[in-house]
Amino acid sequence: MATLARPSLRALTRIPPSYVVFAVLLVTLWLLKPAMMNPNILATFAKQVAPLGIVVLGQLLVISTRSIDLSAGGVILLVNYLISSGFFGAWHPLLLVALCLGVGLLVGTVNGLLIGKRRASAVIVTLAVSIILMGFVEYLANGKPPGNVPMVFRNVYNARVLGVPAPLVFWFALSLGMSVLLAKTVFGRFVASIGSNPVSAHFAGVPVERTVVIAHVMAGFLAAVAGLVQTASIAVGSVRFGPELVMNSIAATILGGVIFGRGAGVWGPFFGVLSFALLFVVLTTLGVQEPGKLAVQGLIILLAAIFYGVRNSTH
Amino acid sequence: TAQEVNLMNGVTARPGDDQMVAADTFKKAGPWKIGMSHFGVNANTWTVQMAHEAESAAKKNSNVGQFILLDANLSQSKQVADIEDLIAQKVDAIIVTPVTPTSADAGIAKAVAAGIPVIVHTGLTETDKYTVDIQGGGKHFGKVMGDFLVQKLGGKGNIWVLRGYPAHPEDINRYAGLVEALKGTDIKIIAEDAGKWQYDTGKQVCEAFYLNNPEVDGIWSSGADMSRACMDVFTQYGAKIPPITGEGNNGFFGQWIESGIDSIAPEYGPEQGAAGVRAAVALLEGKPLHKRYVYEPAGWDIEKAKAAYRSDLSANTWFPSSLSEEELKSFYGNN
Amino acid sequence: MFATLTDGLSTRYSRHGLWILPLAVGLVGIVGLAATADDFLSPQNLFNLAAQAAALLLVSIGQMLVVLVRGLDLSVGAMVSLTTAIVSLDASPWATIPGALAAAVLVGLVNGVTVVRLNVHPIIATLSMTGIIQGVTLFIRPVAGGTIPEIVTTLVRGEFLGLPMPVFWVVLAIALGWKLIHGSRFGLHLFAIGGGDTAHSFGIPDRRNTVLAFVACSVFAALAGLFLAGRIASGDPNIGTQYAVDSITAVALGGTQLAGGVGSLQGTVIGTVLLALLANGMNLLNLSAFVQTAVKGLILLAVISIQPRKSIGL
Amino acid sequence: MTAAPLVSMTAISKSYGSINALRDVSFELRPGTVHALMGENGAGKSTLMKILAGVTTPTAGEIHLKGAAVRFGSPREALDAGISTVFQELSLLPNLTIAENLFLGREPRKRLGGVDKATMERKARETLRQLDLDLDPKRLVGSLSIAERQFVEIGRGITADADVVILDEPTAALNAADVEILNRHILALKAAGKGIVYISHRMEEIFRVCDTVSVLKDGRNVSTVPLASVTPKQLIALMVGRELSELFPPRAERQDSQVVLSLDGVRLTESSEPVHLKLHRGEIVALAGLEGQGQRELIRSIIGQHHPFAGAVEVKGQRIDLPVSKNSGVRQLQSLGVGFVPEDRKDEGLFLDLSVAHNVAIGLHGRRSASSVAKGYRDTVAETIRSMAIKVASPESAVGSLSGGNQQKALFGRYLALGSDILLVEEPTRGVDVGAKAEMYRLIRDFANRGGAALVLSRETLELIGLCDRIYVVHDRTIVGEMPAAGATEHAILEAALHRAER
Ligand SMILES: Nc1ncnc2c1ncn2[C@@H]1O[C@H](COP(=O)(O)OP(=O)(O)OP(=O)(O)O)[C@@H](O)[C@H]1O
Ligand SMILES: Nc1ncnc2c1ncn2[C@@H]1O[C@H](COP(=O)(O)OP(=O)(O)OP(=O)(O)O)[C@@H](O)[C@H]1O
Ligand SMILES: [Mg+2]
Ligand SMILES: [Mg+2]
Repeated sequence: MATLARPSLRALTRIPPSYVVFAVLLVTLWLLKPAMMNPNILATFAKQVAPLGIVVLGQLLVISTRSIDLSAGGVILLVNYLISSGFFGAWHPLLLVALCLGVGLLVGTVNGLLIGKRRASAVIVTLAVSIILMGFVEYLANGKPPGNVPMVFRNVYNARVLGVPAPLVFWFALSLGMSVLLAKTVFGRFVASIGSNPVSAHFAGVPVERTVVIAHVMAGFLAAVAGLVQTASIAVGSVRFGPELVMNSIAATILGGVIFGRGAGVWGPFFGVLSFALLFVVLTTLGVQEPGKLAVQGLIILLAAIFYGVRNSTH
Repeated sequence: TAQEVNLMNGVTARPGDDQMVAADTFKKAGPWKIGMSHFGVNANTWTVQMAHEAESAAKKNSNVGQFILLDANLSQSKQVADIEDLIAQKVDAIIVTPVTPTSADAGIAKAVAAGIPVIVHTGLTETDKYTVDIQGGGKHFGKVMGDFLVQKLGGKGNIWVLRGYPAHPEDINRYAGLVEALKGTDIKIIAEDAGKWQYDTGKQVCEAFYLNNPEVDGIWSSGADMSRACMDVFTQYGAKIPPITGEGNNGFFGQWIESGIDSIAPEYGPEQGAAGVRAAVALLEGKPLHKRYVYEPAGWDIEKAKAAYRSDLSANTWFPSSLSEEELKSFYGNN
Repeated sequence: MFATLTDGLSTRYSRHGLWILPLAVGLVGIVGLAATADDFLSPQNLFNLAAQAAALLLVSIGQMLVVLVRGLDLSVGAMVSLTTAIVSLDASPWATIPGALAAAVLVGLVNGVTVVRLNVHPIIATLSMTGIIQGVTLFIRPVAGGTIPEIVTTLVRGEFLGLPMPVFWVVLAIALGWKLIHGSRFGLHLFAIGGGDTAHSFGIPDRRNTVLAFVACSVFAALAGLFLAGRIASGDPNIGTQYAVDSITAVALGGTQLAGGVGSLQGTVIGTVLLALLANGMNLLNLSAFVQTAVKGLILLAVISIQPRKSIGL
Repeated sequence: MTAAPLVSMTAISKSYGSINALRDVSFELRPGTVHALMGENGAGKSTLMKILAGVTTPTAGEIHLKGAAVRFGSPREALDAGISTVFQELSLLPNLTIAENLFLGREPRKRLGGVDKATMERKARETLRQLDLDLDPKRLVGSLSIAERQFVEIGRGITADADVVILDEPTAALNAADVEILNRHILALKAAGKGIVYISHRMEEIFRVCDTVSVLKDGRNVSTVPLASVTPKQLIALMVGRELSELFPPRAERQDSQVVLSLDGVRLTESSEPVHLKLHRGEIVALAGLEGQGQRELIRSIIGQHHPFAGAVEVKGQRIDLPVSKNSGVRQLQSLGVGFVPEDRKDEGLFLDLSVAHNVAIGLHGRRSASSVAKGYRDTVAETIRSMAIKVASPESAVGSLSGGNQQKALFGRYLALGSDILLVEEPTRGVDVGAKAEMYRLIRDFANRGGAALVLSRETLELIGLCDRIYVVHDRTIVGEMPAAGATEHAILEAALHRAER
C-alpha cells in the first residue's frame, strides 16, 4: 500500500494494459519461435492490422469525449464498394479517394450532429448509420455487385518506404498526428476537458457540442481512410463486413487505457492493436483452432483487464 | 421417365432413388406468386449472384406474377420467421436455401401442411418433408479438391488447409470430403485454420503459415477468395506457388490462367438459384419431377477455365451462370 | 416547437425514459400495416409476430436489468448460442436444461464479479466473455444440429388453451420482467444504483445487486436460447450472434438510457415489438430484400433521434 | 450532562495511504445533546462521522454504542444499530422520487415482497409536512432545487427513528429561513433524548443550537468544550491555530461611475415584473433575498443557462438581447470579459481528475481556435497559484486532491488568469472553512479594487452584507429593493423582501 504512493510506482500503475499484453506476447513468441522475432516478419503481421489501427484512432477520440462510434464497418464497406464497383471507373484514382474521404466526412458529420446537437444515443445512432450504409451497399450491389479494385491501390499498398511497408508507415504517421493533435492543440485540451466533466467544460467556455461533432467527423474520416487501406489490401470488392473490426476497435481502445471520459492517449490503443496482431500470430503458431482462438483471446483480454482493474482500484 | 425436366446442366436425379412428384399435383393457373427464403443474400458475392440468378429466372417466365425474395441474413431465427411470413402471404410455392440443416425444417413442414410445394437447394436439411430437393453437396466439392491434391502429390506430402466460416455446414461438409479423399494416403495436414472464405482473413492465415514454415507441397482452400489471397502471399515472397485448389470464379480464373499453376476448380454454380425457380415453375405447370436431385459435376481444369474466363467481367463473377449476356454485362461489366 | 415538446416530455418521463414516442411510432406502424398489408391482422400473423419477438424480448429484458445499473452485456448472444448447444447434447433434458441454466448463472457471476469487484469496464468484461463462451460453444457443437428434447419443442411449438405456446412465453417474460423491474425492491434498487454513486450509503448492497443483475441477464438469455432451441429444433453455435446488438437496440429504442438509472419495462417491450414489426412488416409489404436493411437503419435512426437526452453520450 | 454516553469513540485513527486523516481521536456523544464538530476543511470531521456511520472502517480505535463495542461494515449495519446520517455530499438519487429517496433501503413492503408505494408516499407526505415543505412525494428529486434536496436529505436523516443523528454540513445549501426550520427539528430531536452530531462552518448556527463543541485540527482532537464557555473568536482561534484579524476586507473608498454590466427589463417569466440592474466598475453587488426567489435564474439568464421571457443585457456598452444561446452563451459572454463561477464547483466547475494547471488554463484555451497550438501558459498558471496562495504541491497535481477552499480558489483563478473584468459568482464560499472564507473575500475585493466588478449571490446574507458594496433584494423574480451594504442588516433585507410581498 505505502509503496504505491511513491510517484514512480504510481506512474507504473497508469501504464495501459496493452503495453503489458504486448510485452508478454512478444516474449511468448520469442520463446516459442525465435525465428519469427525478425523485424520483417513482425512488420508483415503489423501490416495486417493497419486498417484496425486507423479505425482505433477515431474510436479513441470519440471515446475520450464520452461517445462511441459503431459506424466504421458501414463506412469501410461503402468505401470498398465505391472503389470496386466500377461505377466511377473513368475517374482518376485521386478523385475516387477524395470521394471516399468525402463520404467518411459526411457520415461523421451526420453522426456528430445527431449525437452532439440532437443528443441522441451514440450507440444507436452510429449503429443505425452503419446499418443504413450496409443496406445502401446491398441495394447498390443488387444493381451492380462489387468487382475489381484498380491496380494502383494494390501497388500503393504493397509499396515500401525505406524498407518499411507503406501501410505501416501511414498508420504510424496518422497515429503521430493524432497524438500531436491531442497533446499539443487547443482541440486536445477541449477533448480532455469534456472527457473529465462535460458540464464543467461547458461552464468553462469549452465549445462542447462543436468538439463532439468534430470528434465524430474525424472518426468518420478515419474510418474512410481505414476503408481505403482495407480495400487496397483485399484488392477485390465485398458485400459484407464482419462486426469484429468495430468490436475489436473498442476493445483495443479500452485495452489501451482509454475509457469513456478518461485517457486520450494514442500509444496505449496503438499497442492494443499490435497486441491483437501478435495474439493472432502466437495462436496460429501454436496451431490453436478457431474455438480455442476465440476462447484464449477472450481470456487474455479479460485477464489483462482484470490485472489492470485490480491494480487501479487498490490505490 | 419420358420427358425429364432439365433443371440445370449437371443436375441429375439421385441415383437409386425413384420417388417422384406426380404430374399435376401442384398444377395451377398463373400468374403465380413464388416466394424464396434465401439464407443470406449478402453473405458474399456468390450468394448475391445466386439471388440474381433466381430473380432472373423468375422474370424470364411470364407466368410468374410475383417473386418474393426474403433474406434471412444468416440468421436461423430470421429464416423461421421469413418462411412463416411467406406462408401468411399464401404464396404458391416456396424455395428455401437453409441457413443450417435444421433451420428450415419447421417452416417446411408448415408450408407443406398448408399445401404449398417446397423446393430446397444450396444447403442440406434434416427433414424430408420437402417436395423437391436439389443438393450440390459440399462433401463432393471438398472431395474433388482432395482427390486433385492426392493425385498431384502422388499420395504423399504435407498440405495446408484453409477452411471457411467456423461451424458453417458447408465448411464442415467440404472438410469431410477432404478427409475422405485423404483416407489411406500419406498426405499430412500440417497447418489448418479458418480463413472464413474471406480474402483478408485468408491472407492473414496464409501469411502466418508461410512465415512459420514455407515448406508445403499443396494447399486445400475451401473458397476462391482465400485461394487468391494465398497465391498473393507466395507471389509477394517471390516463392513458387504449390498446387492449390480454386473455384469457379472469374477472378481466380484470371490469376490461374496468368500464372499457369497447378489447380482445379470444383464446380458449384450460382445457377442453382435459377434451378430452384425452374423446379417451382415445373411443379406449378403440373410437370412431374423427381423428389431428389444431385448436383455433383466433375472439377474444371484449366482448359475449361480458359473457355469460360471473361476478361471483360469483374473478379466477382461466378460460373456456371444462366444470366443473360445483357445481365452479365450490366452486373459485372468493367465500365 | 418540436424541441420544446420533446424537452417537456423528457422532464415528464425522466425516470422511465421517453417510451411514449416509440409507442406512437409503433402504433402508426401498426395502423399503416393493417391498412396496406391484408394479412397483417390475421391471427396467424399475430401469432407469428409473438413467436418472432419472444426470444428478443427475453434477452432485452435481461439486458435492461444490466443497463439500469450502468452496465452492458455483450455476451448475451453467445449465451443464447451456448444454451442451444447444451440442450442439443445427446443427454437427458433433466440434465441439460438445469445445466444450461447453471452455465448462465456462472457466466453472469463471472461477468458481474469482473465488473464490480475487479473493476473492469463492462464492455471489455463481456466482450472477452463472448469470445470465451463462443469458443466453448463451438467446441461442444462445432456445427448446427443435434436433437432438442421433446419437452422443449412441445413448450415452444405446441398449443395450450387453443393458443400457440409462444404467446405464453411472451406473457411470462413480461410478467417476470415487470415483477423484477417495477414490482420489487430489487428493481427499485437497480434504479437507485444506476442513478448515482451514492446508493451504497443508503444501505443498499450495490455490488451484490449489480452482480445479480448480470446473473439475471444471463439467465434471461439462457431462457431465450431454450426458446430458440425449441423453435428451430436444433443447437446452433452461431444463432445468438445478432442478439447482443439487437437487445441493446431494443432497450435503447424503448427510451432506456445506456448511462443507467432511466428506463421502463414497457419501453423495452415497445422497442422489441418495434424491431419485430419492422422485420415482419417489411416482409408483408414485399419490400425487396436489397432495401430492407437500409430501411431498418433509417427507421432506427428516426426513432432514436426523436428521443434526445439531457447530456451527450452513450 | 451526567448521562452515560450514547456513543463513545476512543483512539480512532484513519489513514488513506500516506495521509493520516485522523490520529488518535476520541469523541463522546451524550443523549439529549447537540454536539458540534468544527475544524478547517480537511480537518477530519467527515471522516470521523463516516466511520461512525459505517461508510469507512477505522485503521485503529474502538467504537462503543450504548456501552457495547460495535464495528460497522456498511451503512446498513450502522442504520440498523440506530445511527442515521445526513451526508455532506448530497447523496440523493435524482432519478428516484422524493418518497423513494426518503425510504430507500428500508422500504415498506407488501405481502408479496413488492414495495408498498401507497404507504411509502403517505409517510413521505407526513415527513414533508413536518418540514414545512409543500412538495409532492411523487416528484423526482432531480427536478428539485438544491435547497429542497437538502431538506429531503435532512428529512431522511431525522425520520429514521435512530438514536444518533449525524448532520454533516446540512445547511451549506440553505438560507436563513430554512435554517430556522431545521433548528426547530434539531431541538425536537434533542428533546426526544437523541444524540445529534452537527457539523457546520457557520458560527451563528453552532452557537444557536449546539451544547458542546469538539474542534478537530489536522486529524487531531484539539479540544472539547461546552459552547457556553467559549466565544466565537476563541473558537476560530482553536480551529485555525491563530487569531483571525478580520473576516471581511475593507470596502473600497471610491467608486467608478462607469456601468460595466446592466440588466434591462429582464422578465424571467411572462408574468413577472421586469428587472433593471446596474453593476459599476470596481463594485461588488449582491443579489439577496429568500432562497429560490429568482436570484439564480437572473444570473444564469445572462449566460444562457436560463431562458427568460424577455429583456436584454448590456456589457460594457454592447447590448445583447435575451435569451442568449444556451449552447454558446457562456463562450459569448466570456469573450466579453464576463466570467461565471458556478455554485457547484465539483459538478459544474472543476475537472477533478485533471491538473490544477489545466483547470486554470482552460479558460485561456477556450478563447482560441480549436486548431491552434495549445500554449503552455506556465507563467500565468504559476502566477495565479502564487498570487492566490493555492496550496498545491505542483501545478500538475489533480485539482481533486486539493481541499475545498483551495479548489474554490483554483476555480476563481481560472477567470483571473483569463483577465475577466466582470464576475458572476454563485455562492463564493459554499462548504469552505473560515480561514479559506476570509481569503476568498480578500480575493474578490482585490479583484474589484483592480477595476473588476462582481455580481454575487449567496444564501448567507451576512456574507453578502460583509463582502458587498451594494445589495439588490430579489423577491418573486424581480428586484424589490436596493440598499448600500454598509449598514444593511439581515432584518432590513428580509423586511424589504416581505414588505413587497404583502402588497
Ligand atoms: N477517500 C479519501 N481518500 C484519501 N484521503 C481522504 C479521503 N477522504 C478523506 N481523506 C483525507 O482525510 C482528511 C480529512 O477529510 P475530511 O473529509 O474528514 O475533512 P472535513 O473535516 O470533513 O473537511 P470539510 O470541512 O471540508 O468537510 C482530508 O484532508 C484528506 O486528506
Ligand atoms: N479519493 C481521494 N483520494 C485522495 N484524497 C482524497 C480523495 N477524496 C478526498 N480526498 C481528500 O479529501 C480532502 C477533502 O475532501 P472533501 O471531499 O471532504 O473536500 P472538502 O475539502 O471537504 O471540500 P468540501 O467541503 O467542499 O466538501 C482533500 O484534501 C483530498 O485530498
Ligand atoms: Mg469536505
Ligand atoms: Mg466534511
